Amino acid sequence: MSVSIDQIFVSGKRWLLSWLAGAPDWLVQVVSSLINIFALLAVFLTLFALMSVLERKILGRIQNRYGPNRVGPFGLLQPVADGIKMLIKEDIVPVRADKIVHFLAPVLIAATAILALGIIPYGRGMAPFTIDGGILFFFAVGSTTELAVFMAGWGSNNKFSMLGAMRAIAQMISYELPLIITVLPVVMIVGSLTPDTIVAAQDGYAFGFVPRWFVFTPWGAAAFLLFFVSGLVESNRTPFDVPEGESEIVAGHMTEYSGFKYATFFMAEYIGMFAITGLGTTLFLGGWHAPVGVLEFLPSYVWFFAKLGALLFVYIWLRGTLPRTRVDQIMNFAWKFMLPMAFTCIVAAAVWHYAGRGLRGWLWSFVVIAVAYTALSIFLDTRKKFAPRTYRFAE
Amino acid sequence: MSAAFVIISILTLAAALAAATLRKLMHAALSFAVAFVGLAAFFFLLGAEFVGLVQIFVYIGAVAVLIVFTILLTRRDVEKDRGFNWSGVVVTIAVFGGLIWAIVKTQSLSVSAPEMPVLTVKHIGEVLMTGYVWPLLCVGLLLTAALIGALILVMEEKR
Amino acid sequence: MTPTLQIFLIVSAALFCVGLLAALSRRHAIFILIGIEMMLAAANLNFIAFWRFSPEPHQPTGVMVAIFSIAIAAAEAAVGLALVISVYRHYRTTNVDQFDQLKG
Amino acid sequence: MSWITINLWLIPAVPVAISLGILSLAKSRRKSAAGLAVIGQVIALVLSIAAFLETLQAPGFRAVQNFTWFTFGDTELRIGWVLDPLAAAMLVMIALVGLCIFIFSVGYMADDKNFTRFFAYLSFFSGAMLGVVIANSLLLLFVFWELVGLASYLLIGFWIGRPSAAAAAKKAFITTRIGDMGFFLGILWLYHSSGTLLFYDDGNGCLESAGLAMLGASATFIALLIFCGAIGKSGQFPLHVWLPDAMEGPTPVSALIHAATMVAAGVFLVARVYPLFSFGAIHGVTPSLTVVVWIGVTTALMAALIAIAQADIKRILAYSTVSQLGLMMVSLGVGGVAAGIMHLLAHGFFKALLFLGAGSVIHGCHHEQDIRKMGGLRRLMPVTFLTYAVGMMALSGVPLFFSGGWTKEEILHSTAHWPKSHVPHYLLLAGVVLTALYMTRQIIYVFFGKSRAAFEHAHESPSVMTTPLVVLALCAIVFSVVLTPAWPWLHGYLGGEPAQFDITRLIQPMFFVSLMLVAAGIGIGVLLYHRAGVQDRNRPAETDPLEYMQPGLFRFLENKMWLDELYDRTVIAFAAISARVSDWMDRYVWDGLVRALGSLGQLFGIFTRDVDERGINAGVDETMTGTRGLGRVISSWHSGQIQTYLGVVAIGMLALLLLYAWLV
Repeated sequence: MSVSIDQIFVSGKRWLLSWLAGAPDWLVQVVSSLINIFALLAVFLTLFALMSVLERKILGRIQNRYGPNRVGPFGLLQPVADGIKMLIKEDIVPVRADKIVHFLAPVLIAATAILALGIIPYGRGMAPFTIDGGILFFFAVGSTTELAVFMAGWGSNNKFSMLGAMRAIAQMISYELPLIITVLPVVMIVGSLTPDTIVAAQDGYAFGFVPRWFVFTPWGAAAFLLFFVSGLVESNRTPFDVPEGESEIVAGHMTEYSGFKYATFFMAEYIGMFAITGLGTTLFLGGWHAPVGVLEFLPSYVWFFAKLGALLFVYIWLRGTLPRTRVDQIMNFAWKFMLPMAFTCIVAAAVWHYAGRGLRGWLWSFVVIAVAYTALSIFLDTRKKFAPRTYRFAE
Repeated sequence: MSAAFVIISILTLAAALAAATLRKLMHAALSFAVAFVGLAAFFFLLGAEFVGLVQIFVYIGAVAVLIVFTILLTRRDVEKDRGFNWSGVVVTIAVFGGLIWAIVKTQSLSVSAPEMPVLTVKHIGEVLMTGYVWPLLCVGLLLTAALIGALILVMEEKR
Repeated sequence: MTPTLQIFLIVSAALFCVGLLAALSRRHAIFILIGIEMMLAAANLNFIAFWRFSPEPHQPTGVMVAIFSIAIAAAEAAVGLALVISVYRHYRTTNVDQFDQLKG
Repeated sequence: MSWITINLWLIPAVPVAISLGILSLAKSRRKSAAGLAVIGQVIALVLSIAAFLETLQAPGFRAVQNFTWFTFGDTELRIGWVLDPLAAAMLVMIALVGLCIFIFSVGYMADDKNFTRFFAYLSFFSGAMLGVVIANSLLLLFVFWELVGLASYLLIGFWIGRPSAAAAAKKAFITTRIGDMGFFLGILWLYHSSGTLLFYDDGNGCLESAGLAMLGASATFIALLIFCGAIGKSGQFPLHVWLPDAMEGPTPVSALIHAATMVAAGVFLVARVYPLFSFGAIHGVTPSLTVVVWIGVTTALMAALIAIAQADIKRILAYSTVSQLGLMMVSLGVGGVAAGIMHLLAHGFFKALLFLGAGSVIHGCHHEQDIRKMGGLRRLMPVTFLTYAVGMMALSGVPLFFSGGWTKEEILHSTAHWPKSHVPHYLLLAGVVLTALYMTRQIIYVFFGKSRAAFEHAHESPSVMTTPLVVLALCAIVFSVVLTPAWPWLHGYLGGEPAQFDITRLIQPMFFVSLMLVAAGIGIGVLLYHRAGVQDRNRPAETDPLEYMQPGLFRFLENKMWLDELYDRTVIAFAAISARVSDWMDRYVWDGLVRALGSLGQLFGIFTRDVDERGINAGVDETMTGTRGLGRVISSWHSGQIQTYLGVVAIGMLALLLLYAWLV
């Protein structure tokens, strides 16, 4: 019975496809992918709406006030109202703007964000698209976001936008390295770039009760923390939201956007957030596996979305708690701490593997991580040294 | 395969042509990116998924961004209109003709693709780590050197 | 009709020539870089195509070469753009016609 | 073959490596420099003790490790290292004393600006010295020997600022070089006649029966030549003059190099190649050994006499060192090898102790070295005083508790039974008295009475300096346990036969004799000097009692028997004259020749210049103008237009393409 519930979406899709039995092969393919896409959009747009209102309510709680509570029961219909407002607003395009680029930017950014969702397995056998090397796909698509942001900044010929775009790209590029390098240990240990395989590799329990998720190994834990922080940066969330720091540059690269385009940016940001957290869940938190053996009767996608929700809650929590960091602090942190630690994670994973993936490996890799961490925290000097600019090979 | 091929090739070549001829540098750079997406699509079409992904990853994620950054940093005279060197066009057309002629002339090229097992990333990784490990190391060295060189070239020196 | 090797080669030749065009006939240094990148990419396309159409595609030589050349192209782009920037700082222009003296 | 015997080379290698490390440090890294040096010494000590324990396992233990250094033609040069009781005992002594001295100098050199350099040199020296000890090839030994000489040169001249120091360094270097010349000749001769320089090479070494048999009669001369080296290094009679001057170096250096280890290297050398000396001996007497004995006796007595009349605290010790070395030489010469080495070891401890004590005194008195200005320091620096007293008694050979006493007694024993003559024996007895005498004089001057110059502000040295003193003092006492005739363990260990305990042998006639002699020496000393420095009737305070009694004799001794002056008159004068002669030759004879040749060359030059200008240049100029024109043309192609270049490349590619198409 639980199996049928678990597989309900898969079987539903199969049922839908069974209508065009005998149709040419390409048609079936197109239809099935269309089904996937619709399912994705439906789920995640709802999630986006829900998230936007929940975020506001939770922030409200944290700041000791009620969140939105006027529209609908507990203000749950707030996003609908916002959507309508956005739709009927005038779409302003600056005169000096580069029209085409200005128009294309939100489209591209949304497209990439949604594409990235495609490879995550949401449940047992529920990955919309299974590409060999899906992780690489994720990052390939994710790296396109930078271009979109740049287009936004450049297209709306405005210094605030440009500055915002520059900041965004700078920090995105800097944190893309730790992001990817922290994924490497998992890939190394599993020996595959396919998300399904990675999830499958985290099946089962050590000593019967500790799930074999990678987050429970020292290197995994460290990598997960690094990944999480990088994810925060990639999705421009506090404390790393300098690109759209209202108090400094109006709204960063989104300054000149209004109405539905702005809404698109907004959505794209949230969806990017979902994608990153989903990947994190897949890589480190055991994907759709249940944390405890007895709870396995609950369907897999429930577990996946539970973990996703937990991570998202942490995002909101951080946003409600932490102040904004300075640009140079972000950069220093990326290059002087995150990157070395990420490499250390690789080493630690190798140690864990060659010490036999048991307790011994656990201890040894822990030692590696601890040593590197203490060394960095002792010898690191992240103070900004201000100095006059001079160039060696110019002027 | 053929329909996809036609679409992709048209897209790619059009984008490439735009990249080569557009007046506004930024547009050119963006269409350059598009052209490379098309190229990646070609690679997918030819069953080299990994290369396609790497192509997108490197060119869109890194090179295109670098180019637009450079455009930004050298913006002062980007918008200025500058002449077009027609002799170059002549040479290009000549080379194109020569190439096409050579390709069409050689009969042995008109073969169609043989059946082949899908090329997994795992396989590529194994080959990379066994047969091609020295080239891999050399490329790593080269990239490091390039990184350092580029940094030194544009470095802000602290006094 | 399924595309033969020839057609792929023609496409890549076209791409190559577009790159050559960009490299030869545009004045802006960045265009030259773009052109060179395109030519390299065309070469990659050739490699992949030859690998795919070769009698034994199970040994991925062409793929390897393509991967390496992509890496090298990336390095080349980085250095090239850095050069463009520092040259720009020096001459205050990116018009290649004016980079015609060695003394700086 | 255990680990240590195979890796014996580590013992010298570690300090040398460390010294290089220190040299690479910045001048300001004083702490790390000292720390490194001490650590290196500790490592060396630990390894040495390991080696020592290794040798205990069997009487007459010997482990040899040889390998080929390089090959020229078909002859290959082999070097190696040897571990036997002799080497092991030396290793431990050197490493231990070295460690103490290193620690001491941390305090002594505390406010020197070249601190790091000092420690670099010091550990370099200690490494080289340890190398000398373990070398199993005369060549290797010679190499380390010279390195030791170099280190000593550097350290004597450590305070380059003082001209006297520089002069002393030069003197030491050159004087020892004279001896080393003989040594080197000996090596060559040895290699020529025996074909090997290895000491022990399972039967074929130059010290083993087969090798010796090859030498035959030449053994004597070889031995004497090698002995020249020993004379130079350990300041024996004709070449002893450098050692007292070497006291210009910092006191720890004097303690380590010029008292404990390097100067003993000569004795060690003789002991090492003893088979060469004793080859073909008729009951224990060979010509070479006889020479050794007489030189030793002369040195011992002469130095002891000079020591009486010296006023510089360190010079006194230096001369006593010389005389003790002479004593050891005698002991070796008369066949008491074990006795000589035992005295060498014991002397290493207590002489280092004395020097360090002197150093501490000098440090306390702000670098005053004249004993006549000191006095009454007993109360001001008690620790130094006690340890110094221990050293003094050990040196002057007070029996029963102090190592020096036993070894000296042993030596006297062996001299007593020398068949050739008894003169050396009696002279040595006189030497013992003199030793006790001058030590008493010194200690009374320095520590007793009331202080003469204003040294109320003299202070006890910091513990970093006093601790080594205490350690060495304990060594000087405890060491005697293994020396007593009742249980001559060390004797047996060196000689290679087990020692059995027998209390009856403790007390022997020689014991009383030496007791009396020492008592006599000290008594005379007290009598003479108890009022020294005090205003006596019609004797001014600063004049020495002996000087008051025997001015001429005192003058004679005080000026080191005019030996330096003698050398100045003879050797150096000769050198100077020959230099002047050759200078004249050079100036007037050779120079003239050269000038003549030069003018010839000038003439030729003038001729060729004409040829050049008229003939060749014109042609060359033509060519050049042609080339320049061509260059102008070609350089106009290099417009610096990237796109032009690219276009040309493209055209070239097109051409190749067409060529291909045409060929296919």
